[in-house]
Amino acid sequence: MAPVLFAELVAFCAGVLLLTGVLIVWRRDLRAIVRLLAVQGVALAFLVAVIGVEARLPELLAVALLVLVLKGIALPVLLVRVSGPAGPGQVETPTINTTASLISLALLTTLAYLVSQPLKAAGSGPAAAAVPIGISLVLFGFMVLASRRHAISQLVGFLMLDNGIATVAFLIAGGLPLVVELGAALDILLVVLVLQVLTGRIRAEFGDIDLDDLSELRD
Amino acid sequence: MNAGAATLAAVQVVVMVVVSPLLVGLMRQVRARLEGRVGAGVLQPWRDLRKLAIKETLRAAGTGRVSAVGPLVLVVSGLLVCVLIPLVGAVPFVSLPDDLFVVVSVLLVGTVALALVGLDAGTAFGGMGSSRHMTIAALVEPTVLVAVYALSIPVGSSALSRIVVARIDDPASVASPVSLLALVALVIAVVAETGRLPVDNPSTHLELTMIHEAMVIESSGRDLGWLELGSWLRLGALLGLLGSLLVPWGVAQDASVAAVLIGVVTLVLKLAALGSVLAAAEVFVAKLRLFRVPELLAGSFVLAFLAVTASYLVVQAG
Amino acid sequence: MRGLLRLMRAAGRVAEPAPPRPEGLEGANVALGGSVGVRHVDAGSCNGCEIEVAATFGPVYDAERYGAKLVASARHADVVLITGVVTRNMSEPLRRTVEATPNPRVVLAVGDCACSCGVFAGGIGVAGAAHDAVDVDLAVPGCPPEPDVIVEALRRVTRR
Amino acid sequence: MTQVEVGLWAQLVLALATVSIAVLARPALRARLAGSAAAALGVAGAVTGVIALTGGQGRLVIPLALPVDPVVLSPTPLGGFFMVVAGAVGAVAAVYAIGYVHGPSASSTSWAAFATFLLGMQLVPGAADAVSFLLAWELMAAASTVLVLTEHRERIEVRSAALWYAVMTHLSFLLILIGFAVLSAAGHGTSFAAMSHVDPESAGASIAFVLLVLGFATKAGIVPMHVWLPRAHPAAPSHVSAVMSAAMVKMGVYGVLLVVLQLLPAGRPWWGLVLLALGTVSALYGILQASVATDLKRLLAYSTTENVGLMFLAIGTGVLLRAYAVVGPAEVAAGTTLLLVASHAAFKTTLFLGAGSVLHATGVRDLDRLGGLGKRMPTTAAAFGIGALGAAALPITCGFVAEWALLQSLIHGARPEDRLVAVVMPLAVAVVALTAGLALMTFVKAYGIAFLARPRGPEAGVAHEGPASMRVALVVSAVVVVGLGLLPGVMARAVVRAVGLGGIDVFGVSGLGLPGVGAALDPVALTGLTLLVAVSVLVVTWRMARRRPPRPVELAWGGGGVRVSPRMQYTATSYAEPLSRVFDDALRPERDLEITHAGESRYLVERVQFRQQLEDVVEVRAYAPGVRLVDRIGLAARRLQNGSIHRYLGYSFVALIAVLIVVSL
Repeated sequence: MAPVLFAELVAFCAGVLLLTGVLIVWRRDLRAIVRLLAVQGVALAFLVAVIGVEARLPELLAVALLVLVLKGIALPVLLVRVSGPAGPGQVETPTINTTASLISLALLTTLAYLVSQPLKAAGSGPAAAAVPIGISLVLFGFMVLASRRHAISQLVGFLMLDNGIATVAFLIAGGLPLVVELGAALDILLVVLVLQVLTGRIRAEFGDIDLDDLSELRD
Repeated sequence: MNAGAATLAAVQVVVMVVVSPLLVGLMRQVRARLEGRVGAGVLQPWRDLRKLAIKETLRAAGTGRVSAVGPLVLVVSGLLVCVLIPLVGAVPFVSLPDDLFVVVSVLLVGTVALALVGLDAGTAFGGMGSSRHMTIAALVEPTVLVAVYALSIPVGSSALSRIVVARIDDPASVASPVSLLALVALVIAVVAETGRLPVDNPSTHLELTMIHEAMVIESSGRDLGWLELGSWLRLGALLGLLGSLLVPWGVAQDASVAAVLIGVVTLVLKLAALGSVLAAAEVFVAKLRLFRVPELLAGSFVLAFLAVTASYLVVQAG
Repeated sequence: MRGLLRLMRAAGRVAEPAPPRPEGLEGANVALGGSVGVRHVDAGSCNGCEIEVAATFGPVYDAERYGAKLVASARHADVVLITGVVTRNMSEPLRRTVEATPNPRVVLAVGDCACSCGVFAGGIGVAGAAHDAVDVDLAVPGCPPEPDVIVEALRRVTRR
Repeated sequence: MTQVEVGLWAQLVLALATVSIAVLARPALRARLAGSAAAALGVAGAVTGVIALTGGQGRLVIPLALPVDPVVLSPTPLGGFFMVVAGAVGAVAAVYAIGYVHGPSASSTSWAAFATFLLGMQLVPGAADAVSFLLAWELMAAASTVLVLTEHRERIEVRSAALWYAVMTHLSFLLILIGFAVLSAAGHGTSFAAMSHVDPESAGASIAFVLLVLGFATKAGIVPMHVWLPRAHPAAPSHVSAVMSAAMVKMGVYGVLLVVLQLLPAGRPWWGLVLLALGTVSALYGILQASVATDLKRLLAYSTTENVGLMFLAIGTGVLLRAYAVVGPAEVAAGTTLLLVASHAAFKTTLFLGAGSVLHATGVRDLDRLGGLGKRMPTTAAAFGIGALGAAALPITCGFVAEWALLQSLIHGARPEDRLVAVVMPLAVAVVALTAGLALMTFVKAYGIAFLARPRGPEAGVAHEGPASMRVALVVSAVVVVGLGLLPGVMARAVVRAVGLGGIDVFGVSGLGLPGVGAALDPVALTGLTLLVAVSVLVVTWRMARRRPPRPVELAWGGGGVRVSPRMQYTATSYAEPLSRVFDDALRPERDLEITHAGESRYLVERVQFRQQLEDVVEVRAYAPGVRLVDRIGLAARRLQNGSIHRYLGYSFVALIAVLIVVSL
């Protein structure tokens, strides 16, 4: 694959990842967020595939397929089912208002750029240049996790965090060894299942799955 | 050496036992004459003692052995102080230096005995007198120790006899600011310790103002006799100490008959002079409120402390 | 200070010359030998006698010169000097005070009230005269008695 | 195996024996068996101490399973002196405990803890290096905490007292640990020998000195770290508080002496001043609080603070004078510390055992409800009286000899050429004098109110003397108080060998001579003179008593009042009231007066209620704010954790960013 094409494809995928990250933070509607997460999963899979082709590593293509199936399709479907019969129609009121969170996104991205110098030195070529995007995805995921009230959006934040880590891994070292990748995937699956039980229990208790009700549980 | 000290000690005890009641008699007589009264005569204390000897001794049910033993301890401590303090002669026992702290401790044994007799009576007056007496004794002790400490610095030893002998050899030190400050502090301390006027009024009848009298209120007959004699001995000994420090000449430095005779005569004269001056001063002074007494004692302590620091300046300059 | 000194020198001796010595009271007090502690008990007096007793121990009559002395506690006393009629409340304390005085002791009743109830005879609060409560050795009549009569009674006890 | 090693082994075996007896023996026999075994342990300790004191060498290495190096025991003469003191006190207290223990204090745990406690106090002076010293120190602390807790089920305040005690003891352990660490770092080795090569002028030495002195001062109960002492002593059973006050507190003094004499001998002048300052403040403050205390054991505990203050004052004088090359009085001052240690151990044991038997007989510690025990408990009254004489430093007791020596060293220590010493010495004399005066007042009050006149409460009326073992222990300790007072020569020899300096030796038959200062004291001669003088008085009194025997009378003279009831007598509070008024600003008594008027008129009073509360000013001013501050920090910390997930996630988010920033720097 021509290096220029490779660079452009990598940049394109990174751009899509970053865009979906920003949109997830921006949007309030849960259904839209889950769809954006699915898009992010597909973009990640495509990125992995591109790297696999560039580095001529067949197993990377297998991993890309795994990522596509897991993050592109399986998890979003699970999320939709988890959000219950009413469907993820509710609107989320995050703890930080939208403008403040967008501005903090900008700050986090600059921070990601500043911080990723040592990581960039580890990688080489255009892939390494996209590492800050991965890190900013991680920071976005964390912010969503910390600032959203709704169980589902917290889950989305957690998954975005995981996507960010996977992106960085793939960009630098051509992907994690398969075993680690599988392990990480299983963990995420477990987390989702636990959260599914948790949200079911919260709904039975409080009627809706707003995590702030949990704070009444202290003495 | 001890033989000389023994004779001097014996002489001192005999003289003080005879003289101290007369001293008190003289003080009452001086005071009476200044108040225009005729007064009961100098021998009245001896008549009191003789009467108390034949009077009946009553022991209340609540009191224990302390009411009987206490007066004896007070008299014995009074006699011991008369032995230890250089009154007639300044020749100490070899094995028993009349050290400042030993003398003060023997005095304090008497104070404690008197306080316990007061407490054992089991009445409100006894407890009140004993509590006030011990409070004042506790506050007086720093003054006494620091004052005699100031006098001991030029001499280099805290044995009273060596201080007196050193003052005889060096008359200038008697008039030095150090000894004047120390002696004024010592006078206030002696007045407080023996319960004379500014601190305690010996001839009061109002129980609530008493300190010394309140402790002996329950004792009668023989006990009261010993308590009175013990207190008079302490007063005589302390005034004798003041006399020996203020006017050291005449204190015998060896046990020869002539020196002892001179010693006895000068002692009696000194006691008479000091006693009448004290009695005369008492006429002009009213009793201090009990909680103003600590201020007086604090003042006397500051004088003693200044004496110590002054003695350094003098020694430096000298 | 200077004023007091001048006053002392001007006053000089205030006490009057001592009258001749009366003959002593017989009985156990012979051994007192010129030293007598007087414990004054006001058993219900109108204070007339108190003023005279105070004058007795004052500078002019000066009972101290004969060896008498006011003392605070009955334990130290040889003479219990009772003034005033014995009221109901004071009869028990009076009896206790005389009993608390060690022997040999003399009970001296001063004033008509103490000797024979005087003007208060028959009063509702009155328990009687001194001799009804305790046995009286010496009595000094008069309402109030002159200080020199009290001094003369005291001298019979001190024998000086 | 030298004699010292045999002695040490004997102690270890006896301790194990006592513990096993305590656990296995039937309750009826336990007290007697465990008590005698503990007494044997004490005696063994004392004997080993004597051998070590008289120059016996010995080194015992006990390998421990822990990866830390083994416990090394080789007592120096100084250590030997303290082993004698701790052993003797332990033995007397064990004998006393046989008769005294009842209820929880007779349980197997408390006997086992008592044995470990005695063993710990023997190992501390015997330790030869920092590690074994700290192990023994912790053993002693742990055992004594258990003992303080014995009666926690019966009285609630015992728990808070034990808490205070445990916290303060381990605060002192921490300070000592750091101090030894600094020293061993400077001296390149944890053994005391290695540490003694540290140059005293270096900064490390000064830091270590301050840490070690603060640590040992906390254990010794020096103001302002004394707060646990008046709480722990009333809480612990009497035989334990006797051992704690007479022996355990001395381990703090031993520590300071160890630092000043062995580890950093040529100290700097300001070291002496620090010790002097601590000593004077503790002596004055301790005796002031003791003079107004009404709880008998609290009074004795504060008097321990005073005596330890005097010991620190003596050590401080020694260091200060040696720093200014005034050798004579400096040696006397160092020797005087050990005289004070021995005399305080003797009379404080007597006093605490006496207080214990009063508590055993009446169940009451409050002086205001005692009284008239002299006739009902003659042995305790006599022993407590002798102990009180010792504490008040009156003649023919060991307290008098020690205080006399202290004053001699202070009086002769003043050298005009140095301005600082010239001012400090007279101040020290004044403080010692005022302390002696107040001690006099305190013990006249303690003895007079508890044992004389009439019982003020119902419990004191039915008091009776304790069992034989308590009386034996009381008599033995009282005899020691008078014995050491009459024959101080015995102590002089031991002190000279323990301190390794001159300054004190035997004078005449058994008197105490201070050649360095040119003073001497022979109590036997003083007693002889007293008897000679007293003979004439006794003969006169005997003749008069025969002619006119005293007549018993039913009522005391209370101003002719009809009912002279025991409640009209002076109590401990009223006895100390003038003092609390004189030292008002130091004691800060809280007084409140409630007058309820009858009806509306201001002049008719229905009821007047006066309440006086004497708090420990140091505790109220320093510790209470400290505890409140810690509470506030605790509350603030609780707000951090308020159950909101977002807040927790926010913390980790901030942490992640911080890490990233730091990594990139």
